[in-house]
Amino acid sequence: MPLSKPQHLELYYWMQLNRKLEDALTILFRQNKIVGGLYSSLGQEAISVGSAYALEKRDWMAPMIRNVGALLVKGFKPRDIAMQYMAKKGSPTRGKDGTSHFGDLQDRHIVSPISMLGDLIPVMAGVGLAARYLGRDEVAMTWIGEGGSSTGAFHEGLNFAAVQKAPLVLILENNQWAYSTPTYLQAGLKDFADRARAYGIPGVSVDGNDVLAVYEAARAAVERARRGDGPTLIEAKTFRRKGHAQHDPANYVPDWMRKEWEAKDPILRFENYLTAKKLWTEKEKNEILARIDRELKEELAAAEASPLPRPEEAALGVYCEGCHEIRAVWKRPLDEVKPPRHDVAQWFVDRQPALRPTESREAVGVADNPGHGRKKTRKKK
Amino acid sequence: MPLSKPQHLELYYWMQLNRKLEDALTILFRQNKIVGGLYSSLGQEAISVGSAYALEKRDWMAPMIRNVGALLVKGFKPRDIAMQYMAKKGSPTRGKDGTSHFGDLQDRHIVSPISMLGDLIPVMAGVGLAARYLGRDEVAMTWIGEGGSSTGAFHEGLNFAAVQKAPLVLILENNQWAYSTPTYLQAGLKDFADRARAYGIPGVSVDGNDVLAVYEAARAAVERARRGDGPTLIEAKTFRRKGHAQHDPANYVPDWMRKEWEAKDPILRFENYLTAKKLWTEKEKNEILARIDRELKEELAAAEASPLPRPEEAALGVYCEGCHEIRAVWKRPLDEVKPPRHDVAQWFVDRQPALRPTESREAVGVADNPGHGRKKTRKKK
Amino acid sequence: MAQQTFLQAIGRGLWEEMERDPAVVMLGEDIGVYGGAFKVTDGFLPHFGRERVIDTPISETAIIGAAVGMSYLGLRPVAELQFIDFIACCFNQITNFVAKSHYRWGAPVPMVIRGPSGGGVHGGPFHSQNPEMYFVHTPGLKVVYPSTPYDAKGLIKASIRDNNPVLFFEHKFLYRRIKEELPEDDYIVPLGKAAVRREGRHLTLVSYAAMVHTCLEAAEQLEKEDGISCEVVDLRTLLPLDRETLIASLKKTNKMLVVHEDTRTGGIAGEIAAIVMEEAFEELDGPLLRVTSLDTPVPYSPPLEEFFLPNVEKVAAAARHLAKY
Amino acid sequence: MAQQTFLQAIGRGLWEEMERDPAVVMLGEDIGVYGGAFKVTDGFLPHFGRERVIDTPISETAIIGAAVGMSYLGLRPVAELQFIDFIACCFNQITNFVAKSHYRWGAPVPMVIRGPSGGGVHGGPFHSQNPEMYFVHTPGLKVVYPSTPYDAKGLIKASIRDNNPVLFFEHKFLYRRIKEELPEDDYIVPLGKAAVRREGRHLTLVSYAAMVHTCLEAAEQLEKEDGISCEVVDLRTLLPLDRETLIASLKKTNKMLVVHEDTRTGGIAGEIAAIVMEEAFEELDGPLLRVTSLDTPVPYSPPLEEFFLPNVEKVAAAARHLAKY
Ligand SMILES: Cc1ncc(C[n+]2csc(CCOP(=O)(O)OP(=O)(O)O)c2C)c(N)n1
Ligand SMILES: Cc1ncc(C[n+]2csc(CCOP(=O)(O)OP(=O)(O)O)c2C)c(N)n1
Ligand SMILES: [Mg+2]
Ligand SMILES: [Mg+2]
Repeated sequence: MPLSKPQHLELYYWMQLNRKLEDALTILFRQNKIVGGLYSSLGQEAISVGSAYALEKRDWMAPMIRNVGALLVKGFKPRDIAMQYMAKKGSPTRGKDGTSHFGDLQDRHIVSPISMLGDLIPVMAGVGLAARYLGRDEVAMTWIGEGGSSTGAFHEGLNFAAVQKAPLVLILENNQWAYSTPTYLQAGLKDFADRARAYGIPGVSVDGNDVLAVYEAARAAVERARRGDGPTLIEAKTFRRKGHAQHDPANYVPDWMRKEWEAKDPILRFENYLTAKKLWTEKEKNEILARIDRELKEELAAAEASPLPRPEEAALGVYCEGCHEIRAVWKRPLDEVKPPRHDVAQWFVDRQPALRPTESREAVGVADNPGHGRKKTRKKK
Repeated sequence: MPLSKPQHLELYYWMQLNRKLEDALTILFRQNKIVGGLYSSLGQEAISVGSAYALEKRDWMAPMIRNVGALLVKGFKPRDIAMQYMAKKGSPTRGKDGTSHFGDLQDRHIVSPISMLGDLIPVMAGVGLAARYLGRDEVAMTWIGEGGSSTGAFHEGLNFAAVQKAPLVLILENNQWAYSTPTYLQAGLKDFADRARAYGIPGVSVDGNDVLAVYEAARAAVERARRGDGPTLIEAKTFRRKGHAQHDPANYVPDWMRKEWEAKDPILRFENYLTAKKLWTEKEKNEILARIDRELKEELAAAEASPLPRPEEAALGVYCEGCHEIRAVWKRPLDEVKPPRHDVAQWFVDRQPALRPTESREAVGVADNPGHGRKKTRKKK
Repeated sequence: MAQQTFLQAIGRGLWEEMERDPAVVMLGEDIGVYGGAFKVTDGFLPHFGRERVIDTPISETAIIGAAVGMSYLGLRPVAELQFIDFIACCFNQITNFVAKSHYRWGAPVPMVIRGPSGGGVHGGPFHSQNPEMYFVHTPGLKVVYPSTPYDAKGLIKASIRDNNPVLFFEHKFLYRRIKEELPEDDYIVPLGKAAVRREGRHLTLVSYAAMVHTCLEAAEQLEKEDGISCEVVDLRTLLPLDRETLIASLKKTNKMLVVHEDTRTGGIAGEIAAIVMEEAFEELDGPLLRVTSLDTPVPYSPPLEEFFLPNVEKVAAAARHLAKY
Repeated sequence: MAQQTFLQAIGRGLWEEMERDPAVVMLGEDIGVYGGAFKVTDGFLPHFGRERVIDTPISETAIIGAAVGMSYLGLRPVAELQFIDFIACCFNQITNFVAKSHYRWGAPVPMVIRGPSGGGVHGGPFHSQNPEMYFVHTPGLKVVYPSTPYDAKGLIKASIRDNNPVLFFEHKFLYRRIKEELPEDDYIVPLGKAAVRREGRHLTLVSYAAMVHTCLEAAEQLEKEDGISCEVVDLRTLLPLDRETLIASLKKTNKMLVVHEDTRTGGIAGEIAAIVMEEAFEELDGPLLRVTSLDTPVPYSPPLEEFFLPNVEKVAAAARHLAKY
């Protein structure tokens, strides 16, 4: 069903919160209150917000460094993000790590990324497969840059997810730059959605500066995944308006390009849309903006108030000494998985066109593939 | 130009030599004269021979474990392969490594593989790029199984080769099994040639049991690479007639499948073709077979005669103590690379449709991409 | 109960844990229908079903990555590497994602990574490696490398029940060469505890995995031929190391010889030397010495590999030298 | 000539080698137009051209693999890893393809792998690592980790001219913090030779990279405040290790303290302890001790990272303890 008016205003709220939080972080950076580098998603807010908004509360996500918006939509507070960047004791990682490198397995169902690009993709495939095995119809979503799509982990992860039909949605943010590297030195592709063709899964390209377009594509992919039809790759075309990080003036980016894309600002566009479609009044808009200012003031004050961690904490937590036990939560009768399963240890080759001699070319992709296992397996569609 | 009659007979000779050598190795294996496992390319001879036959002497190749035929075509002798398997002192690696894990940088232009699947692809991309830089119009060829195409190295290597337009030809031998794993658990693909679509390079599927089809596809790809138009992925569809290695009875392979593929035996098919097309006489055929028997007797005798290496050699050769200096051989005037080059350190964005705002969708692949560098760059085709 | 090989003991341990806890799942290349390259998981697929015994593509990084994700939902995945040598292909996932997860954000990764390791079977440079030290040097992991069927079964079970990522190395030379009668009951062998395999008075031989048997043989010989009484300590777990047992034995014999099949430079003998210096320097009546493989790749040809590996003669010679000291 | 920073010295060394030999080429992420994340190769693209300064996709395995292939045709590629932490992503290519190439089939791989390493700059767990021991434990590689601009320039040049694969670690804490006047001439610093940075009588501090400066500071303090005279040995090359210099210094001071920024367990201090035991046990008037980072990932927050790292106080304290011994 289409989004309601309040939902439209929520999308706007999240995008603005994303942007204004990053504006505030930039000020903190100039005040040397931020430890290490500061990354910006200026101009890419529609992607983080639109895609994360397509998830249910029970669904899983793993953010990349520019997915501040997704972290907010999925329930982290601006103070959490600010404290991460300021390496405070109160941060979700207690100062052990920074930026978007944090998560929450218990409530928000968020997995922490690491710096190495691509690694999250097989991990989130595993999250999705575990949910399926536990009988939970939960979907896993993560993001990757067009640059990160050159990594081996991207390939192994997405290929594995496709074969296993894992409930995974992968948003490829093509912001046209990987640090200083333009797309044509990253891949010989016009549309990075074509990466999907190597795996026999759908790959779609959307306007990443149109929050509704992103939401709709993500929503469809999430539903597809929940149905059990496997992963989708969504390329969201956009542009990185700041440097790779604060230290980078990005002189390698031509001015005309910056200008053209500033004109396509996703928040401006959505504001015009809301006004044109009469989905809000000036008053409502100002209320949202006022609310954001109010909230951010509080949040940042709380973040600044948090002390730095005590030095000795550095020595703690390398191992889990029964400290934090994650238990498997089943949503299916355990009898369904109780051995013996009597799976037949042989391929259903007679039902494997993929295994027929190759000149009879009616081989099929995994999607309609009965696979091996119990005699009565899923019907071909 | 089409192959001459003698060339047809050469192809036949190589395929038969490949098979009969492996038959002989199987006997040695039963006699416990082989160290470790023995791998077979029974039924896949047309791929190794047809593709390697498309290379010039100056071209480069790196074999995989089932590419005995390619090693023979490119100039190694049956004794070399036999001594590798028997771990003899006279083997190309002096017993340090086995199977097809050997090469020859000086004369035959063959790079040794390692066991880790996929690793050769970036390596051979580098070989091709080095040749181009040195002004040598040499092409690099290597092979990978459909299983190996799931590795991260495959992705990183082929993507890099595509971006750099490296003179690389990659033959993907889809023999439908990766050890015990069928294709549908390896990728959700009907044609593994589709892996190429992720890189914007041509991907073609050919009947891997038709030596002429393989040769023609390989030849075209080699010429394309030599022209400077970049890599090609060729999927050769075939079937692994024996187990993964000698120890594996491959009970997981259905009988009907084995039977159907035995009927498609590449050597038998080529014999019928040669006879039907009157490209040989019974006499010529028998001469070839006799020659092979004669040669193999000699070759294997020589291999068996070689002693095992002296134990102390184990300690030698970890480092190159000026022992073996490979020098760069230039085929272009050094002035062409002499600094200063005055390359402009900025992308030719105005000539980078790939970098235009994305709704103007006329982005292009690397092939027509001027890239960055000197003001006067390659014209767009 | 009948005698069980090292390989069967590991298989039984995995089987019992999967019977006990539906959260235990497996993934790896050819582990299901084929039962694994060495048949460790033979028969698992029909019994436990394809949801729990997952045949993967040739993608070590995906195998480890997926296992991490599964562990985040409370499963206890056991990932098989067809040969441990291929662990190099998922090194990043293991050392950066797995090992640092709990420290960085408190997310435990209860998973086991296991695979056939070690040489002596003429597997050549890529099917014979001992990569354990790469992981002993990586905080956040635990590293286990057993030497007997009893330990192998008890340690694989303990590894699966541990809340931390455990690398479980299985020496393929032992797979079918050693047998042992195993108790019927559901026993485990705790991680982090070494075992004294043989009591002795003159010097301590410290080792693990296949080399423990080499040390025991050497000890026999030394006792008989030279009247040298060797204590043999089997480390069993390499990370965390059981310092207590090491130091206790040194205090008794005052001489220590470390034997490992891993290559020499950067092998665990060095770490033990440093620990001994820190904790028991005064106890040393002679230098801590080491017998190890050569600092080379593992050569393929039998005479080369024999020269490369430690053996009873090399251990005995070093022990005699040290005993005289 | 003006003073040059550590970073400039490396850049100059690379520049001169590329000027000298057209077989030297470079590849890495953002090294060309951008000049590298730390600007080490700033200005190289316009001067040497895009054929020799190759901007790659984000594909460490492809970078190393391609470099290997190039080296097989007689080129001398220098591969940059944007941060050395990402070396985990090409671990397989380096340890299995590169390191074993010459031993297996006599194919030398004259290449250099370089990148910003080490902590102290609040880079967090993935931009601060010291992975050197993984490679010191891999036969077939050489490992260099300089501490001064002079050495950095001389060693990068020697590394490029070496016929073996060399891992060249650049401590990013030193990049812009230390300056030095460098000679005009084309000098190199040979691999495999340590340097005595400071003569001393009572004990030897052994270190490398950034910690050498920590040791020198500690030595000053110890001299002044405690009258303890420390010799400071800078290893410079970790593989092969310069045993001669180590043993010579030990024979002089009879006490040794190893300081490394790398984590403790499996760090190089252990290897040095084993070497000392083997070669100079009788020379020890006290245990070889070590001051190292904690056995944890590198934490992000400044107070945590300071607690994690060795520093002058920790070194001085250990030295005093050892001096008293
Ligand atoms: C495996 C790996 N190699 C290199 C890096 C260093 N690095 C961090 S971000 C980045 C560029 C990423 O570009 P892209 O994936 O397009 O994401 P974007 O920054 O544009 O959002 C690079 C090279 C890394 N994090 N991981
Ligand atoms: C990275 C890596 N993982 C696992 C293996 C173990 N292994 C060797 S061959 C093989 C199957 C290869 O199948 P495929 O690529 O289709 O080649 P084929 O054997 O069919 O010729 C496997 C899994 C390996 N060599 N490398
Ligand atoms: Mg990008
Ligand atoms: Mg295959």
